Formats: sequence, C-alpha cells, structure tokens
Amino acid sequence: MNAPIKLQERFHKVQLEPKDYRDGVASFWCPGCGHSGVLTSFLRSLSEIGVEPENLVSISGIGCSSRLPYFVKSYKMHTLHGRAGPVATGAQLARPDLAVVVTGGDGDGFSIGGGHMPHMARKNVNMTYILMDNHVYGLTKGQTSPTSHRIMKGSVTPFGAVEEPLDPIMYMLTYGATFVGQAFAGNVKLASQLIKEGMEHKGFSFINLLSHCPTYNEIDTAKVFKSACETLDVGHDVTDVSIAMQVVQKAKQEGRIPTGLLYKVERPTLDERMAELVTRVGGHKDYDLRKVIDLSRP
Amino acid sequence: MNAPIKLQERFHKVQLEPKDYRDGVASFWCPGCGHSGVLTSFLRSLSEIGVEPENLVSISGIGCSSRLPYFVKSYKMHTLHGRAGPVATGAQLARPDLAVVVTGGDGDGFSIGGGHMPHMARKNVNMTYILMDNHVYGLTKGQTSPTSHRIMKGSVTPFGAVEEPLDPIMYMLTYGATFVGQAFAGNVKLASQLIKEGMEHKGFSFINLLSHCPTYNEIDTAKVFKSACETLDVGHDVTDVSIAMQVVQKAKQEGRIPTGLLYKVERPTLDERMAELVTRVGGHKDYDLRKVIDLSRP
Amino acid sequence: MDLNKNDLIIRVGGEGGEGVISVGDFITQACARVGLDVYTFKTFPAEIKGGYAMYQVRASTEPVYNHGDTFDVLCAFNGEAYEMNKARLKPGHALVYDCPGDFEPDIPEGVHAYPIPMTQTAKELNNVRAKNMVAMGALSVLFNIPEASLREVIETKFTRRGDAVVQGNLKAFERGQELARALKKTDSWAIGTPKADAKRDVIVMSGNNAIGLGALIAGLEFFSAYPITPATEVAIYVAKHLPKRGGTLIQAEDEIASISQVLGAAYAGKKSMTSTSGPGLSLMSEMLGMSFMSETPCVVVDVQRGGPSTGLPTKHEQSDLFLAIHGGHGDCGRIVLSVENVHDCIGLTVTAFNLAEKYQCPVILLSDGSLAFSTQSVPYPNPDDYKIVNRERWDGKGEFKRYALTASGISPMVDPGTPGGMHIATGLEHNESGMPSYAGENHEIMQAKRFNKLKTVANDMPLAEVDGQGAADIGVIAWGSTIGVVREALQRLRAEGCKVKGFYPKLLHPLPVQQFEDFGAGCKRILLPEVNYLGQLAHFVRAETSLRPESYTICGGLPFTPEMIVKRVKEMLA
Amino acid sequence: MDLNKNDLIIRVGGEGGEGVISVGDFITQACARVGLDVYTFKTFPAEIKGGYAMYQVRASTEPVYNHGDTFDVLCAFNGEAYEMNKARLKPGHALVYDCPGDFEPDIPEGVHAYPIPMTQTAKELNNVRAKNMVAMGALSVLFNIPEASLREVIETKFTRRGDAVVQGNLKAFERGQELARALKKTDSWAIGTPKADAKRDVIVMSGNNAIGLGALIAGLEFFSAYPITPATEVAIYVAKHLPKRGGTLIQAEDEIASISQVLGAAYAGKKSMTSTSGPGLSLMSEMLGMSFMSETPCVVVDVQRGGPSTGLPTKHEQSDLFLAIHGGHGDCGRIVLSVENVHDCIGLTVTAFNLAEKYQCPVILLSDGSLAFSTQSVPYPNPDDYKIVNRERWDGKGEFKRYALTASGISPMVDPGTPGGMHIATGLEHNESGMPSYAGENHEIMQAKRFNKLKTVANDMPLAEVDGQGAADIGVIAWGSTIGVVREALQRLRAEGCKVKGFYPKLLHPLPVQQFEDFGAGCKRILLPEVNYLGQLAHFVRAETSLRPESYTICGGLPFTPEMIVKRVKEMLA
Ligand SMILES: Cc1ncc(C[n+]2csc(CCOP(=O)(O)OP(=O)(O)O)c2C)c(N)n1
Ligand SMILES: Cc1ncc(C[n+]2csc(CCOP(=O)(O)OP(=O)(O)O)c2C)c(N)n1
Ligand code: SF4
Ligand code: SF4
Ligand SMILES: [Mg+2]
Ligand SMILES: [Mg+2]
Repeated sequence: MNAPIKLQERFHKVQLEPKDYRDGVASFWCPGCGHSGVLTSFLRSLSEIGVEPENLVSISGIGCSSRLPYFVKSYKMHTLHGRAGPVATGAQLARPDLAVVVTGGDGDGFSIGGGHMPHMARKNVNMTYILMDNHVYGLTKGQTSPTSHRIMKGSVTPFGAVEEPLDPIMYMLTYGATFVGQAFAGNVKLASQLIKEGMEHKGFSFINLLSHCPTYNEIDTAKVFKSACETLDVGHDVTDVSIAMQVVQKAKQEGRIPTGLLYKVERPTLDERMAELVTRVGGHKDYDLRKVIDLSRP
Repeated sequence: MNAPIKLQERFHKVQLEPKDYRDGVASFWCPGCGHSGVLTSFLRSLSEIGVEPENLVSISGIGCSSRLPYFVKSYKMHTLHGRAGPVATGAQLARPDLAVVVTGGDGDGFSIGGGHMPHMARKNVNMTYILMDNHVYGLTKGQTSPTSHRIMKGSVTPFGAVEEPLDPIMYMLTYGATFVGQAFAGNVKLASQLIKEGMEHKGFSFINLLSHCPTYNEIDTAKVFKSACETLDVGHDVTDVSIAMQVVQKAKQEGRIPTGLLYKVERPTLDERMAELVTRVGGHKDYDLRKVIDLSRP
Repeated sequence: MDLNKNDLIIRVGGEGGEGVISVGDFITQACARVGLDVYTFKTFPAEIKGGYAMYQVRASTEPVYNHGDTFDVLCAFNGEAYEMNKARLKPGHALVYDCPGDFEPDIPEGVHAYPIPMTQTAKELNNVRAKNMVAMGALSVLFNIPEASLREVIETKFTRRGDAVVQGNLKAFERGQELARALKKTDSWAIGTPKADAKRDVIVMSGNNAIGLGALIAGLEFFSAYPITPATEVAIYVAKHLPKRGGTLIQAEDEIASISQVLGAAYAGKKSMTSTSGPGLSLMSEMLGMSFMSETPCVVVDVQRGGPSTGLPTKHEQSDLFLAIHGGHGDCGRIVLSVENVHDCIGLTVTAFNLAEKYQCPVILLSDGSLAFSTQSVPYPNPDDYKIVNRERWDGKGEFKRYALTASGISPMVDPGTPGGMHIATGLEHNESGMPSYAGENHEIMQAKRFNKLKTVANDMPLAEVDGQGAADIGVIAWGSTIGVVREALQRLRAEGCKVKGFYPKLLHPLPVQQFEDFGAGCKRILLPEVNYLGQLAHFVRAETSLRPESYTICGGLPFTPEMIVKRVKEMLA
Repeated sequence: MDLNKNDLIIRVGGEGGEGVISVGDFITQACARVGLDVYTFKTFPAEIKGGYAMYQVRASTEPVYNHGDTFDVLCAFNGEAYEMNKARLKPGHALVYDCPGDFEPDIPEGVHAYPIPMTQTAKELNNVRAKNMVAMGALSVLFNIPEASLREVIETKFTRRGDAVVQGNLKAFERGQELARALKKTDSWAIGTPKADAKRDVIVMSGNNAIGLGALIAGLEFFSAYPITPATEVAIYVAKHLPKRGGTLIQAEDEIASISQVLGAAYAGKKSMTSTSGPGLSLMSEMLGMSFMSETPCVVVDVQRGGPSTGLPTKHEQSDLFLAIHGGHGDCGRIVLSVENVHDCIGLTVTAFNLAEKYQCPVILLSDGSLAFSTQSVPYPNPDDYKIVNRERWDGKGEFKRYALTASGISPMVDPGTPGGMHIATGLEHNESGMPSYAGENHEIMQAKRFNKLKTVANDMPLAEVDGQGAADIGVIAWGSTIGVVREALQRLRAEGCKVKGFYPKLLHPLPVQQFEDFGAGCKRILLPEVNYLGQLAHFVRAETSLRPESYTICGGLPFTPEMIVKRVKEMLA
C-alpha cells in the first residue's frame, strides 16, 4: 500500500499567479466592499503556497462573505448559514491530504454557527478558517452581528444593539485554536501572509480579517479599521496563550486592534488522532469483514 | 401605574427551610450521584435567599442533571437538549421580576447548547446558570462530553476521546459573564453560597459545579474532584477578568481546580436595556395603536 | 377587456438605487389617497447594490385582487429595464423611457412610445438623484395620475430632509410634467377616476408590515427573530413599534434560539411570536414539537421563498406547506393558516394569536415572498374591531393540574408568580400534573387530549369562502396569494359564461374537511393551482378528503397571473 | 394453538443490574446455536440504575417473525417483576419465581408455579451476583433449554474474567438445575427440538448492531453522530469496527454538526452516514434539504422512539414518517426506507447506501425502538453476496458540469483532488455548472431533474412482498416491525379459513404507487395497522394511491401483537 500523501507535500508544487486561482465569475460584492480585499489576499497566498487548485477545497456558509468560493478556482461548497465549519470538518477528515479553507462572515461564524467553533478549535481540525469580519449582517441588509458595536443601529435594532460585541480572537484563543492571526482586509500584504502561514500550519488556524461594509456599516469604515489596527511588537511570544490574551485585552481597553500572528502552537490534529486509531487496531481498507461478523455468532 | 417590582425585592420575603423548596417527587438519580449534592445546595441557597417558590422559575434541558427542576418547588420547564438557556432568556425578559435559574449538564450546555452560551453572557441576561459538570453524558449512558478528559473511553469513543476538554470557566470569562464561580458539588457549603450570591447578583451568573457520575465516569470520582479542588486565595481580585483567567490557566497547568468566586462585575442587564428603550419612546401597555396605524396612511 | 376598464398597471424598472422603488411607492400612495384600490408587486436585484429593480403598480376604481397579467405601461429608466421587459411589450402598450439614455429602444410595432430625457433633465437641474421625479412627472401627465396627491406625497416624504430637498424634487417633477405635455398622447391608458363613494379611510402597507401590525393589534408582548429574507421586515416593523406598547423584541443568535425564547416568554404568560422563512422554519422543527407537547402557545410566521435549501431567497413560492404541517418528529400537531393579501396579514395574524392562546399550541402563519413586499390599500383597521382572545387562566380554586383532562381538551394555564399554581411544562410525556409518565394508556389519553382539542379550530373561523353559486363545471381551490389571482380569473370566466366556482381556505391544518367536501360536491372537476413543484395542498386534499383535485403547479419564482388560470380552466372545459 | 407448537416464549423480569439481560442473552444464544429461530424483546427501566428490566425470548423450530402475543413462561426475579406481569398470567402459564424472595405471589388458578430459591442459593454459594445463573439453571431443566449450549455460552462469556468466575457461574447454574429437578413439572411447555436440517450458520444481533454491520458491508467510510436513545448503539457498534476498515467515526457536538460533517465527507468522495432518533432528525431538516439540492449523497438512520418532543424516549413508536418524508422547507426530495427485522437492518442498510450513491440524495432508513434492542438470529451474512453500488464518477472527458442535464437526471460526480473536475456544490438554485441561477425556467428544469431521477427508485428494489395469493376479503398493509406481527396474524387467520393477504413495502418514499394499486385491486377492504396516533402511512396511501385503507393505530409504547391483528381482522369480517 502506498503511504498516504501528506497535506504538506501538496504545497509548493506549482507556480501560479494569483489570477490563476481566480474563477471566471464576476464578484457580486458592492463597490468598495472589504470582502474584495480578502479575496485578493487569499488569491495571493494561494499563489505563494503553490497548491494545485484541485487540491484545494473552499467551503462557506451563507452571507456576502460566503460567496467567496465562487470566485476561487478550487473544489468548493456553498453550504448553509452557520454550517461551513462542520461541513469542512467532514471534508477534511475524509481527505486529510487536501487543503481545506473556510471563508465566512461574523454572523455566519459567531451567531448561528457559534456552537461549532469551539469544537473545531479544540479538536484541532487541520484546516484554515478565515473570518471576514465586517461587524454587520451584509446579505440581509444591515442588522447587528455579534461583533457589532453597541452604538450601531441595525434594521432590527433601530435603537442600537443591546449587547457587548464579542471578540473573535479572544474566543479562538480560549477555544484552543493552534494558530490565531488578525489583519485589516485592506492590508493585503499582512492578510495574505497570515493566510499562507495559517494554511501551512498543521492544525486549526483562524484568521480574523477586519473587512468593512460600506453599504450597511457606517461606523466601522475602512478608515476606522485601518487606523485602529496596530501590528504586534516584534518580540511578541506567539507560544503563550496568556500573553496573547493579555495583548488583546489591553488593546481593547485602548481602542486598538492588534494585528499579526498572535498565537501559534503545535499539537496533534484530529485526523492524526484518527489515523492513530486505525493503526492501533491494524485497520485497512481490505480488512476482512468476516472477522467482524464472526463476533456475532451465537 | 405601579412601578414594576424589581427582582431584588423578591428576596428575603419568606423564611422557609431547604426542605420546603423540595418538590414531592422522588429523585431519579443513581445512588451516589453528584447531582444530588447540587440539589441539596440549591435548596439550601433558596432557603437563604428567602424567595417565594412561586417567584422562582427553574428551567432545564435534557440530561440526568436536567431532571433537577422536577425536585424543586417552583414554576419550571423541562425543555429540549441544549435549549434551556434561550428558553430561560425568553422567560426572564418576559418577567424580569422573577428569579430564573437554569440547571443542566456539561453536554447540554457546552455541546449541543454551546452556541447559546456566549450570547446569554454578553447580553448579561439577569439569570443564574448552574452547570452540573460531570465530564460525561450520563443520561445516554456514558459518552464523552466536551469536558471529558482525553483518557476517558466513552461508549462511542471506545479508544478514548480525541479532543482537548474545554474549561467552562474560561469560556464564561471570555464570554463576558458578570459572575463566575466554581465548586465541588459535594461541598454544599461553598456551592450553596455561590448559588445564593449568583442569584442575588444582578446579571448573568454562571456557577460550575463539579458533580461526579459514579455510574459512567470512573475517572472523575468524588474523591478525585474533591482533592483537585482548591479554594481561591483570600485576596483574589474578583473584578479583573485577566487575573481570573490567569488563575484558571495556572491551576490547570498544575492539575488543580480553582473554586470559589472567580469574577464578579456589574453592567446593565438585557432587561434593563429593554426597559430603557421603552422609556425612551414613552411606551406603555395602553399606548394608542391608532398612532402607529396612522403612520401607514397614504 | 371590460372588467379592466379603470384599471391600470404601470411597471417601473431601472437600476437599484435610481429611485425606482420611490416612484412606485409615490404613485401607490397618491392613488390610494384619492380612493383607488392599489396592489403592487416588486422584484429586487439578487445583488446587494445595483442590479435590476422593478416596481409594478396596479390601480383601479374596482377592488383589485392581484398584480395583474402584465403591465399596460412600462417606464424604463435604463437599457437593462428595457431588455428585461421587451418581450412583454405588446401592441397597445405604452412605453415611457429615458432618452437620450444608455439605450436605443427598437420600439415594437403598435407600442406607444414616449421618450423623456430623464437623466439629462436631472443633470440640467443639478439634481441627478431626481431622475425618478422627472419620470414620475411625465407619468402623471401621460396617465392621469392624481397630481395633487403626488405633490402631497412628495412633500410629506421629503419634509424631513428640509425644504430645499422638497423643492428640488417638486421642480424635477414639474419638469417631467412639462416634457410630457409637449408630447402627443397616442394611447388611451389612464388611471381611472375614483367613484364618488370611494373609501378614502385606508392605509397602505406591505404584507410584512401588516403582519407586524396584526401582531400588535393581537396584543403581542414578546418577539424574537433572526434576520432572513424575505421575512426580516416583519421584525423591522415590530422593532420600531413594539417598545411603544412596552413589549420586548430580541434579535437572537439563530432561529432555534428565537423559537426557544418565544416559548420561554409564552410560558411566562406573554403573547409571543417569531417570524422567519423556510430555512428558519426547518430549524425550528424540534422546538415546535415541544410547543405542542408542553401545550405552550406560540405564533410562527413563515414568509415562504423559493426552495429547497437556500434555493431562490428573493423569489416567490408556496412550498413550505409540507414542512408547516408535517415538520417535526412524532405525531405532532399544530394549526396552519395562510394569508391571501395584505388585509389578511392583519386579520389572520390576530386570528393566529387568538388560536394559539385558545388552543395552547403552535400556530404557523404562511405568507409568501411576493406578498411580503406587495403594498396594498386596505380599509383603516380599527383596533377595537378585532376580537382578542386571551388564554384561559386558572381561577385559583382547588388543586392546579396543568394538564387536567377536560371536556374540550383545553386545560387552564397559570402565570409564574401566581401562588398555588406551580407546575412543570415538559416535553416528556406526562400525566395531568405534568409528571413524566410513560405508561401506554397515559400516552394514548394525552395524545388524544392534545389532538382532540384541535377538532374545533375550524369552528372558530369563518367558513372558507366559496366564490360563486350553484353547480360548477370547474371548481378552483386556491391558497395564499394565489387566491387573489383566481378571484379575477373566475370573474373573467364567468363573464364569458363559464360555470366556475372558487374555494379559498385560510385554515389549512387541521383541514376543514367537511367544507371541502361540500364545495367538491358542487363541482364536476376541481383544479388546484399552487406555486410549488409537488402540489402540496393537493396532497393534503387527496389524503384527507374524497376530492381528487387536478394539480396545476408552477415554480418559476413568480406568482400565477389571472390569464394563466383562465387558460387552464378553458382547456379543461374544452 | 397448532401453529405455535415448538414455539416457546420465556419472559424474565427483575431489577436492572440483577442480570436479567444476561439470562435473556444466554438463552437466546444457546437456542440460536442449536438451530432454533429466536426473536427477543426487551424493555429498559426509565431510571439509569435499577428499576424494572424485562427480557423476553421467543424460540422456535419454525421461523419467528415477532415477539409473540404474550409469554408462556414468566421468570420473576423479584416482587416488582411479578407485579408488572401478574395481570398477564393466565391459566396454563408457568411461573418460576424467587422463593423465599421479597414477595409472596398469590398464584392465580391454573398457573404452574415453580418456586426457586434464587437469592438464597446465590448467597449460600457466596456469589450473590450469580442469582441469575441459578434461575437460568432452573429454567433450562424445566423447559428443555439446550444445556450444553448454555454451558458453552457461559464459558465463552466469562472466560475473559478468569476461570474462577466461569466456575462460579457454572456452579450456580448447576445448583439451579438441581433445584428444578427436585420439583415436579406440571405443565408441558418446552423449547422445541430443532429440525435436523436447521440452519446453524447464523449470527445473533440486535437491530442497531445489524444496521452498523450493514453499513460496514456497504462500504461505509465516514460516520458522525450525536448520542441519543435508542440509536446510540448503532454508533457504538460502528465505533468499534470502522477503524478496522480504516474509516473515521466522530462524535459531533450536535446533530446539525453530524449531518453537516456527513455531507462534507460525502462531497469529498466517501460513503457517509449518521444515526439518530426523532429529535435529531428534526434538527437535521435544513441540512437534508442541502443534500437534496446539492445532490450530495447521505444515509441517515432514524431509530424511532415515542414522540412528539422528548416524548417517551425508551418506548416503541413508528411516528417519524411524516418528518422523514415531509421534513424540510421547499419541495424537497429524499428516499425513505423502513426495516422489518434484524435481517433487513443488514440488507436494507446496504440498499440505503446503494440508493444514496446512485441517486445522490438523502436516504432515510427508519427503524424503531423495539427493533433497536431486539436480538434475532439471522443467516450468516456473507459480505460478498451483497451488490454494492458506487456513485457514478466523471470519466475525465470533456468539460465537467456537476449538474449536467442527463436523460436519467443523474449527473456524474467527481472527487476533490481530480484535475479538471473543479466545481461548486451549492444549496442555491444553480445551472448545470453549479452557478447560481434564479431564472424561473432554470428552477423548473432543475427541480424536474432532481425529482425525475427518483422515479426509478422502485425499480432498484425488489417488488414489495405480497403475502398470500388470490382475492382477499381483507388486505393488510404494514410497515416496519409491524410487518412481522402481521405475517403471523395472517398465518393464523388463514389457518382458520379467512381470505387475507398482506402487503409489506420497505420503500415508503417515493411510494411504489402501482404496486399498492395492484395489491389493493385484489382486496375487498384494506387494514393498515401502525404504531402511531395519526395513521401516518395511511395518510400517504390515501394521498398517493386510490386505496382507502382503514387505519388501526395504537400508541401505547409497545408493538402490536399478532392476536390484536387477528381480532381486528375478524371484527372486519364479522
Ligand atoms: C437558517 C438561516 N437563517 C438566516 C439566513 C439569512 N441570512 C443569510 S446571510 C445572513 C447573515 C450574514 O451576515 P454575515 O455572516 O456577517 O456575512 P456578511 O453578509 O456580513 O458578509 C443571514 C442572517 C439564512 N440564510 N439561513
Ligand atoms: C436533540 C437531542 N439529541 C440528543 C439527545 C440525547 N441526550 C439526552 S441527554 C444527553 C446528554 C446528557 O449529558 P449531560 O448534558 O452532560 O447531562 P448528564 O446526563 O451528564 O447530567 C443526550 C445526548 C436528546 N435528548 N435530544
Ligand atoms: S452589503 Fe456590505 S458586505 Fe455585502 S457586498 Fe455590500 S459592502 Fe460587502
Ligand atoms: S448516570 Fe451518572 S449522572 Fe446520571 S444519575 Fe447516574 S450517576 Fe448521576
Ligand atoms: Mg458580516
Ligand atoms: Mg454530564
């Protein structure tokens, strides 16, 4: 039997331009939408990683952001609102040799899909989750999302949101993601670098990209995002989760958004642990089922 | 119009014994189940709070733990697996003058119900959530729960759990719960004190009670829980979330479980913010609807 | 056609953001003001910004029941709007279009064309956003749209933005009028003159807003929803007005949380509801079973869209009936209502609450994507005219048993906080006190209790409307907004001497079987048109009555037109 | 009764934890070993620990199709077991009971009583846990349960725990035999002697395990589930054995995650499934629509329990058919199969995978609570004897269009990683390439594609079994484990000269309409017994065929018995 191909062996195989990873359909986003920056960054990182498009699986839920896979040359699934994570988990476990990337919105990921997030992270599913965080529901035309500021007036909350916004980065650090980064979507250089590193990382990588929605979010404009973003100190220790959390908490108090790679550690991935089980029982595709059936003889 | 009754005015109204809060039905738990300790603690705190049973609403999902409301004299709902939180949120918002308490299991709260947890906490719903954390699925006869240790062999994971357990306390600190405490279910003194304080706290209070399941969890026995539990330093600053997180992280590394009140702050509750909206628009029950309808005249 | 005299249909098309929707709204309002009956129809671009938007206004001196077969007048703001509608331009139609614009229409033979320099004039006026006002001015002159009313509407609408804006828009409007007056009118299309006794005490609302209003009238106190097209506007309307009544609206983290919160609030004694579309209703399946089992009232509005799955989120379909009636494990009851028009959206929402309170079970109200945004004129709804039902509450006497077996199957409820009424509401099978009981006999008795009480639901509603009298060659059964289409089709068919009858149930579950049988008994054949693939209501009619309706299903994202029904009935008669 | 000669039913009852289940299992195994046909039935306590547990074994020299009307022999380990069954003890029955024990039975007239000091003897042997072995020893002597086989089974079972445990149990077993030999046998009940040609190459499995085995035979590669009674054992079985085949099993955070993971894995080319019960199936409604719309195969096993809502989690019911067929918004297709017995659990699970792969849609397999834990002897399933279908995969030629319109409606799939096959699987309405398309015509074409392909499903399965020949006065249609009950009832009725026929569909959706019609044509009246409140299959038969079956519904948490069917048919004939 051939040894299974490892995901890492898929990288740096081809030399393609970013545009070679662009699928032929026109993007559907509004002019000036931050999501376009995410797409640009994603395409650039794919080019740098050098993965064959057919070995990339791009999965999303529902939202403006979740349209992204249509614009990328790859295998792809456009699933249901909030369910990209578990669908991607299934695809990744089925084919650990493929690069699996989820792209989706703040509502998709942290509102309806919020129940799945902890488990992908703590199980360390070997995939990359790119959150296109515009602090609003774009596709449904402007309601508050879990990352919206309290002052924001959504269409369903005309008097302003009533709750504290959540911080995706803090959540993911708590959940045990093994790679956590953040960037402004307009900063293609940093964003694409984080995506590249995240995809190369063995384990669950989470990248929060602050992506402005000029149509429905008047508060968190590109300008606001840009000026709040502050790159991490050069000496930032990415292996200590407490430090990462403190950085985030401190920045928040000061109204800043820390960007760059916040946290990165290694631990066994879910598919590795699954493969371990198979090895432990001497399992293989042609294992004689009669041996199993015989166990039920009276 | 009478000023609405505030929840706090409901307390210290009656002098009842713990047993007076016990409903007549026999408990259904196995002998030696930690959940019995939770019940004892809950009854004791009710007696100390002195709330009339009819002003208490006790809500649960599904699990061994979720049977608890049957044993408490109160208004109560036995809802669906994972849904106690949002059901309780609805009840609390409908009747902010009543004491609303959720009791439920680790699976109920952090597996299927995990998507609701962040939102109750960050919205600061004025209720108390008691997690009866036995690190296992009791009612379905012994599968791993999200808090199970990796070495635990659940019936569906006969080779051991494949993921890192999650820490309910860290989650709740991250989610923005305004009151977070922890105790061993067998420590009725501490547990009942925390429940009492949690119920008296204005805002979302979360209390994690480590509750052994002698029938399906051989690892986390009462003895193991008891010896790992360590009360917080007397000087612990409950108002600083970073300190609380550090305490938890440090204890985890050292194999200890910190118990006592970890965190407590005040901020407006969801129902307060809702009441504010009503005030802002001059709303009241008898507002003439014609004024609304007139807005749709052509 | 004789029936349609004094009945004009204007379609305005252009790029989203060009003010197409405003023009449609203004015309609608102005017509309603003078006492005309209006019924509008819109389609939105799939894109968030830009894309083709369309607004069609039908205004008549007679009651209008639907958006009509096709337009009489097309007003094209741009080339895309022209292209989208070119195929429908038939001899006799009028075309008003931007000229010079981004296109050169190739005017079909017999079409009356009126070029108006909309863009250019707006530019000349240094007010590019007022292009739509230029168009509206031209339309008002060409087709007799009540000018005074239009001016009033413009003033009312723009007042908030200051006098300069009002004047700027009025000016563009007037320029449009002048431009039109300079043209020679070759067609005879015109908005009718309202009858002397025309009812002017009306409001104009969309279906979604009307559902929100109905809920307020019914006494709504708690609302929780998660945004979803095309239902979000129900929540938006309620969000604005519910606080005025002291009520609470929550945007939840998902639909499961919404319906859960609704049940919690309902248990706590409040009239509670949620609104959603198909995907959300699917997610609520489990909790709706809890509502039935624990006998906790709730109202769920489902504004249907094109399915299955994410499907066609902005398109019209009536395809959630299977889910509404059968969605949920176990034998699980509920009441399902469906609305015909905006007027129903108010009244049947009140009914939905009344039934939920009386029967202590889930009530699902089905609306649909075209009705969601269709604005219609309806008589001013006086809140005092509605009968409001509140749940039967315990009288405080004797021992309280939440699930007491009563003759009607309805057991009084009690609000938390009431001394002596403590009990548990549970999704487990239980005895009269609410304690779990898995005894076989108990389950049979309790299921019978829960289902038997629903047997009288039909008695609480007016009989399903029968449209027409005597024996019929063809009986047409319709539901939802298809009813309005059938009404007009049958009028036309009868005008041509056909023996036809209509049957318009609003209560779809439990099905009022005897009423169906009575109707069917007077018809030789039965047609059942519905906008879905499988013929969903036809399925239930076949399963529960002796009727054998012939299904006529379409699922192209649009409602039926009267002409389609007329044609099919004639084929059957041929 | 003649038919039941050589057919004995023993019921063992006691406190959960006393070894009731072991005794039942041992007797079952021993009987199967010697070539008897066995069919067992269990009920579990609602409590986690303790409470009344019951295990009934039916063993026969002839094929057995169900658990029977009632027991012939009752073995009561304690007073509760006696109390629970006292009312069923009829003259002629045998009662074996613990004496001295915690109760003093008041032996009914005509009952053959055998007091055995079970507890006392176990204590004397210093082996209190072996009380059940004492009882089993007594039973073996009294009712001719093959002794040698029982000893073998005991040895095999306890070997792992060491020789001392084996010997201790054997000793208790022997003491039980001695105690029974000392009693005078007054009844004539005895397990039959297997025929010379009895099939001994059998396995003994529960329904849940058999579903797991069927999945393995079908080529299962990915399994994700969330625990739920009574379905968990499917996952437990698969968890043990799937890694041997290199496959992956995941316990997900909830049912929505399970079905989502299944779809992801299926898209990635793997045969994937989940198992659940009603509440979980409700939660999966939305994602099942995605499976249909995106044409991604999946197999979902629903082991039904008492509903609605949390209902009666440990009880038997067949009440998820509405949900299985109609659960999900929009017009949403799927294939629904239902199993009769353990043998079907293997074979129909293979079929479920084959159909999912061929038709690229959700396949729901319905089992039920009593079958879940019923162990039955079935012929040894040779994996090579099963036809295995794999999805049609793209041949790599030309341009790949995922949703290509083909004559069959089935479009080849392609595994990720394949050059040239890149495409999107989407829940939005789409064109042949998968690109979103909301054009009306496209939606109509694509819905037709997805539904038309399902029209041939019935051809891929054997014709639904017709039990009996010629014209019948009464035809009985049954589904699920009710079929086995009807089989025996019809045998008895025919033995009494009644003209009866049975019809046993396993494919419930799309309904094989013509087969129903053909069956119905030969019957004067049709009875349709099912264990639910609303008569769910009867609903579909009425909606989709011309038949008008008479519903016979029960929902007391237990299956039908043959006697109930016999009685009802006779009433109809009277
Ligand atoms: C079950 C379900 N509920 C609701 C919706 C409606 N819906 C579509 S996208 C969306 C939110 C989009 O916000 P986000 O995920 O932040 O993405 P964005 O559009 O901002 O990029 C919602 C509520 C849906 N499609 N499915
Ligand atoms: C939708 C749904 N899925 C699954 C179940 C089955 N179920 C009941 S309780 C439970 C888990 C119980 O574990 P936990 O919440 O930790 O409570 P415990 O019994 O340990 O106290 C599960 C999976 C269910 N009732 N509903
Ligand atoms: S609505 Fe906002 S998020 Fe959506 S495409 Fe437009 S700008 Fe982007
Ligand atoms: S199974 Fe465990 S959690 Fe459940 S009642 Fe028994 S000991 Fe308690
Ligand atoms: Mg967003
Ligand atoms: Mg637990």
